[in-house]
Amino acid sequence: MIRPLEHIVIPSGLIALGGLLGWSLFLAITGETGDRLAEIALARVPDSGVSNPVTSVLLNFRAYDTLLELAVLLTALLGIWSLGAAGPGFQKAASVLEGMVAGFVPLLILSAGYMLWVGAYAPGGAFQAGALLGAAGVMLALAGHRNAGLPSEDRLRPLVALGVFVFAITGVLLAVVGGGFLTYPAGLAKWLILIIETAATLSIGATLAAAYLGGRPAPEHATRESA
Amino acid sequence: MIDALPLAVTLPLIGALAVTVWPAHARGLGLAGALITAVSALTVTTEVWSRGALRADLGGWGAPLGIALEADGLSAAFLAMANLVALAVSVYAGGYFKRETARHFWPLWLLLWSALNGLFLAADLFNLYVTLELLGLSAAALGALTGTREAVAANLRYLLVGLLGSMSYLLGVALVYAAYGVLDIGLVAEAVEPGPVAWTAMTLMIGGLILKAALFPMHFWLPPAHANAPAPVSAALSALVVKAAFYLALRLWLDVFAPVLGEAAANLLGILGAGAVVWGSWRALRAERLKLLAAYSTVAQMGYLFIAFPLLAATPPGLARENLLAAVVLLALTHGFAKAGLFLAAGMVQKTAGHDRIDELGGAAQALPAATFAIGLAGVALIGLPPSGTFLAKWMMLEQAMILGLWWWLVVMMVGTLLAAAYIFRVLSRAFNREPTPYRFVNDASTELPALLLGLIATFGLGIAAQPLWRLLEQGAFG
Amino acid sequence: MSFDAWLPVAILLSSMIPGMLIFLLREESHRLRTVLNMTGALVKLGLVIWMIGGVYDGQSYETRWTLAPGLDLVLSADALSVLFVALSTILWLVTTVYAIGYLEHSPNRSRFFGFFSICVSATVGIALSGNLLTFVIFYEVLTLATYPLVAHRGTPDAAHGAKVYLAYTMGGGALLLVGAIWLQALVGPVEFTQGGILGLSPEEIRVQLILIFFVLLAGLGVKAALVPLHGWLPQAMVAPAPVSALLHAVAVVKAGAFGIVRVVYDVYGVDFAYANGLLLALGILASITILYGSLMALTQDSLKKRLAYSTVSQVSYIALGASIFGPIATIGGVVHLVHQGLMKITLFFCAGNYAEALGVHKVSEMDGVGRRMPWTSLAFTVGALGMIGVPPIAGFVSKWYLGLGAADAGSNWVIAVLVASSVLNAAYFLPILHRAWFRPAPTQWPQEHRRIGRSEIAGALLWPPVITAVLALSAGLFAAAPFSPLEWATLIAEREYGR
Amino acid sequence: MTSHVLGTQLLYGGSGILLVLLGLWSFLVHAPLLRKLIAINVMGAGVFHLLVAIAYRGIDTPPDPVPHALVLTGIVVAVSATALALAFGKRLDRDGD
Repeated sequence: MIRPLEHIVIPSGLIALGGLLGWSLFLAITGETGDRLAEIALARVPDSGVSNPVTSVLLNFRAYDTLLELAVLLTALLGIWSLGAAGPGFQKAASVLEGMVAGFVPLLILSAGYMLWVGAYAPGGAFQAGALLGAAGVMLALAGHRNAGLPSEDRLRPLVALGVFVFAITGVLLAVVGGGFLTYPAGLAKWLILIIETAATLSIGATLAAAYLGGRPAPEHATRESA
Repeated sequence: MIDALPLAVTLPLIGALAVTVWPAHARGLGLAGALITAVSALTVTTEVWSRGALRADLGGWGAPLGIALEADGLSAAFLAMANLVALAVSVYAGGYFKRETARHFWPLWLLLWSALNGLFLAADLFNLYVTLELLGLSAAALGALTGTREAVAANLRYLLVGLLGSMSYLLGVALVYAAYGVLDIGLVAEAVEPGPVAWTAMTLMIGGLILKAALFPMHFWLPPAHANAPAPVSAALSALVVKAAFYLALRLWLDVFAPVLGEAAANLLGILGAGAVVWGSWRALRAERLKLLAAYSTVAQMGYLFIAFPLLAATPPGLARENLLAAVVLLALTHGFAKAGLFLAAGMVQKTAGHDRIDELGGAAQALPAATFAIGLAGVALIGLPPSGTFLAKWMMLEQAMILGLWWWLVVMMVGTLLAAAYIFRVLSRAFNREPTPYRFVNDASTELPALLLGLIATFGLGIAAQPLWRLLEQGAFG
Repeated sequence: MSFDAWLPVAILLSSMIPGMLIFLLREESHRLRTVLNMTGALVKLGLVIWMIGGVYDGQSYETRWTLAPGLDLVLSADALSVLFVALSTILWLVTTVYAIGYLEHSPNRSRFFGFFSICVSATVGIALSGNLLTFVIFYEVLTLATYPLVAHRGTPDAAHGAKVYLAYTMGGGALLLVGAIWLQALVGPVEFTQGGILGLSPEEIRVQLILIFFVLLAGLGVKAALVPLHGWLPQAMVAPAPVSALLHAVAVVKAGAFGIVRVVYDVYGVDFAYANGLLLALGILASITILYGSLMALTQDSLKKRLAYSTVSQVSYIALGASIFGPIATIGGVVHLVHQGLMKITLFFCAGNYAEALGVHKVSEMDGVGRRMPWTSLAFTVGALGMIGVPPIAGFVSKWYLGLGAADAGSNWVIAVLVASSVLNAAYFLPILHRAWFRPAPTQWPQEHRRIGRSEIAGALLWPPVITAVLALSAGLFAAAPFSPLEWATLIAEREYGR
Repeated sequence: MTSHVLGTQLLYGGSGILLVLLGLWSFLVHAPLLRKLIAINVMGAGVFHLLVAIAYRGIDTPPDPVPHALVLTGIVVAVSATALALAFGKRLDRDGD
């Protein structure tokens, strides 16, 4: 049976939209746009404190975007927590899986550290590192660790807030000392970016793992029971 | 001197973090955060008032590489309204939420506030996308705080629709970057030239925004989401969040896509607005629950705002157009105050009565004179009766419509006005009954006074003392 | 700013501020509420007397406040506004006294007196409006302030009456708004100016101006209870007696009638209105209303409803006066603004007293009330005879000038309307007087309240009708005295036709 | 700009648009939450595709870092939104039982 809306109206509308988008894209990239921001950005990378251009953009040129983006991540987690407590979790893993997890988790944490460091001059950075940490948490959760290796709620809260906090406070302090919001002084940029990225990595990892649990972590005593 | 612009965004953010870390002190910390946020944002407005448009290049890079925050008269006006309303909502929430819910409310609320201030001050198209998402996520999470199944379902729908809107907006931004190679609003405005690319980008961006602004017929998600949220959240969602989407659409329309516009596009928005006015008002009249009524009335009021587009498009640049624009802003601001007041007062009535079925509200309405007064004052502004700001705004819009010979907008707006009178008085009439005389005018100061104050601002403040708005809006535009 | 510039605002605020404060009072703060009410009323009276002197000397009072570019709130005083202000101020004072007595021990008095004060403030605002925008603002505020008064009792009847009232007045308000905006779009801000502002308007907008006149007339006609827009008035009778008195004599219907006078004289200008046939249309409408109202009054047994239809009829004398070209009829119409107010408020006070003391609500229950309540009935008699037009009571003066003006303008049919209406007035009032004075009292009244002391009813309820009856009588007897309503109306007519 | 770069940009950008359209179609047509959510993510992937395509400037030229950064930011935002939406859905499922 043909449903007119689903089989005729929407597809034809989408085809028309696609044509319009394709045409616009064609005109846009064949137009006189030159290098867009590429050359400007690449030219300023040496002043940014890091040599990886993407990290320069993320943590320096457009650091404010990144700050708000960390806030978005935190919002999602707080929203998830407001919906209720986490479910009971998975049953305890058998010894083979448990052994693998015991091996992989430290490896992931190590890789995360590497990713964080390498981000300064090669692809990598806080998000990639945070994602690895988060993956470690997910792995623990899948293996039946009730709280995905995360600390109790009291200690988890500062951890997930850390990234935004360090970022925002750095911004405000820099404004107070006179440079302007998130304007790194020459020479300090590298270290400030590293500090912010480290805090962000920890927060991102913790947030992703906590979000995977799907609710507020169980209280301490419950954790102990399951462990 | 520290730049006030980033502070207006960062302070609520830091407040949110403090509440996140110490949830046991959520109320105190939250109120403190609310206060300093409002102070910082109002500082921005007064600075714009006295010194003209402000700009802060974050990171010191400047456009096009860095991101800037900018405040001109338009953003300063919306910023002031949003922060005053948010402050009132905060005071109200301090008395409204019990301990457990307060833990969840305050951090999300301050994050939402941060997103609002960020959105009003942003001068970068991609940064706006991030603030839109922050706004959308925090709003949906707050809306579901009642925890009922209806609330969760409605806000999930809201979240998804919001995401779709953001996606459309982001695609528009990508096209803009592809074609013009910049993201700063001012620079994009310089680069834009009429043509299919600009037209498509505009359609995608403004299309995404009207989805978020719940313009008829894309309003379907709004009534259940706003009606099922806790009262202070409903107030913020209806008064501020949808207005923010409207603000952004207006901003893009005026500052970025002005050369691209055709009257046809403006008329389309106007026609949708007219549909919203009639349909939203009608549904509000038929609503059985007070909060649903208020939510449908939001749909109708967003419609009035979009009727401004065809009027603006048809008015040649000059004094008349500036006055018209100011009238539209006045309309939006008054609606913000009034709608928040209405929802806050409705929340008190609902709490006292234990329900919000309009036909059975007699006792509660009679027992809470201050809340009923707040509903009345807010109602006067929502209907557009004098001496409210909406009355002035509608008068100016309609006068301009008549000067242009576009008399049908007058018909639409008068129909909406009469329907609004009908649904508002349907509620107010419940307060006149044979229940015992109330003992006091104000029963619970921390919740009733904010509602009353918002109603007073909408009805008297912006009606009698709206003149400064004109001066504020003269303070330089973007671009 | 000088005191003169503040005077109109001060007059407005003298009732507005007490009103706002009264809302906040606890229900049992009876004494404080009374003090606030009376202080406001007396202060207002003092200020108005001051203003009357000034206006007479040709002093101009104007407060101007810019709401938005092109939209000014203007409060100013000319002879016409002062007449209406004086009327509402005096009658407010009297009605407040009456209301305090009438509502003793009834619920929700803070709410009642709060809106009562706002209502009077709105009326004064209407009177002092210096342009059409200001008029529209206060016209709508009046609607908002009177709705709670009509709904006050909270019974299903009251709710229904209030709903009907609101539907009519909101619709009227919307029409007035449309007309005002349309007019302003054509000719810019519409300031009330003696002689009108449209005399020199270009020919090509003539048709639109005529259309706008009828839109405005429809908007104002709702409150002025012009047939067929009068339906709310009998319904609104459910309100407490002081409210009915206020609605009928001072505030609502008068606001409509006053607006018609303003629009004819100070917006369109009587020459323009005459030349374009607007006056004739208005005259026909007013005449129909006069006759229809009287006929309907004849059929009512409920006393208040009979009075209500009488109002429908009598208020249109004001519009009728405005519709006849010539200063003499203008005097008759304008002075009736005051005269009708004095007489009608007396009648409503008395109706309230009959209901309060004896439970008498119907004409058929009024046998012998004259001997039972002599003072009230005497006041009632003065009011009723005045309405019929018996000299030397005020109503006679109005009708005399209207008739004279009509003869002067050659509109003999208007005289026929006046005569017919007077006959009808007599037909529905005289039977009441006959019952009251010449029929024996029944053995038992419908619902008699215990007497308080020797007087027929509490002083706060007795004095107001007696005072207004005396005023109605004096307005006729001393019509030629300086500062009498008639003299003042003559001043107004001279200034409007000033040439 | 060489035709090689142009062709590559069009190819990848065009497939981005195709993904957007597929996602939009799925969002409009399918009712279940999970499918709508995946649809949104497919759309997002399409937009990111487009941005990455714009960033390409040839084999030997370093790419434009700005769109890359935008995409990274966009991904985190998309992940956050997806997580929240899934939590909503889970809550609904639990209530439904």
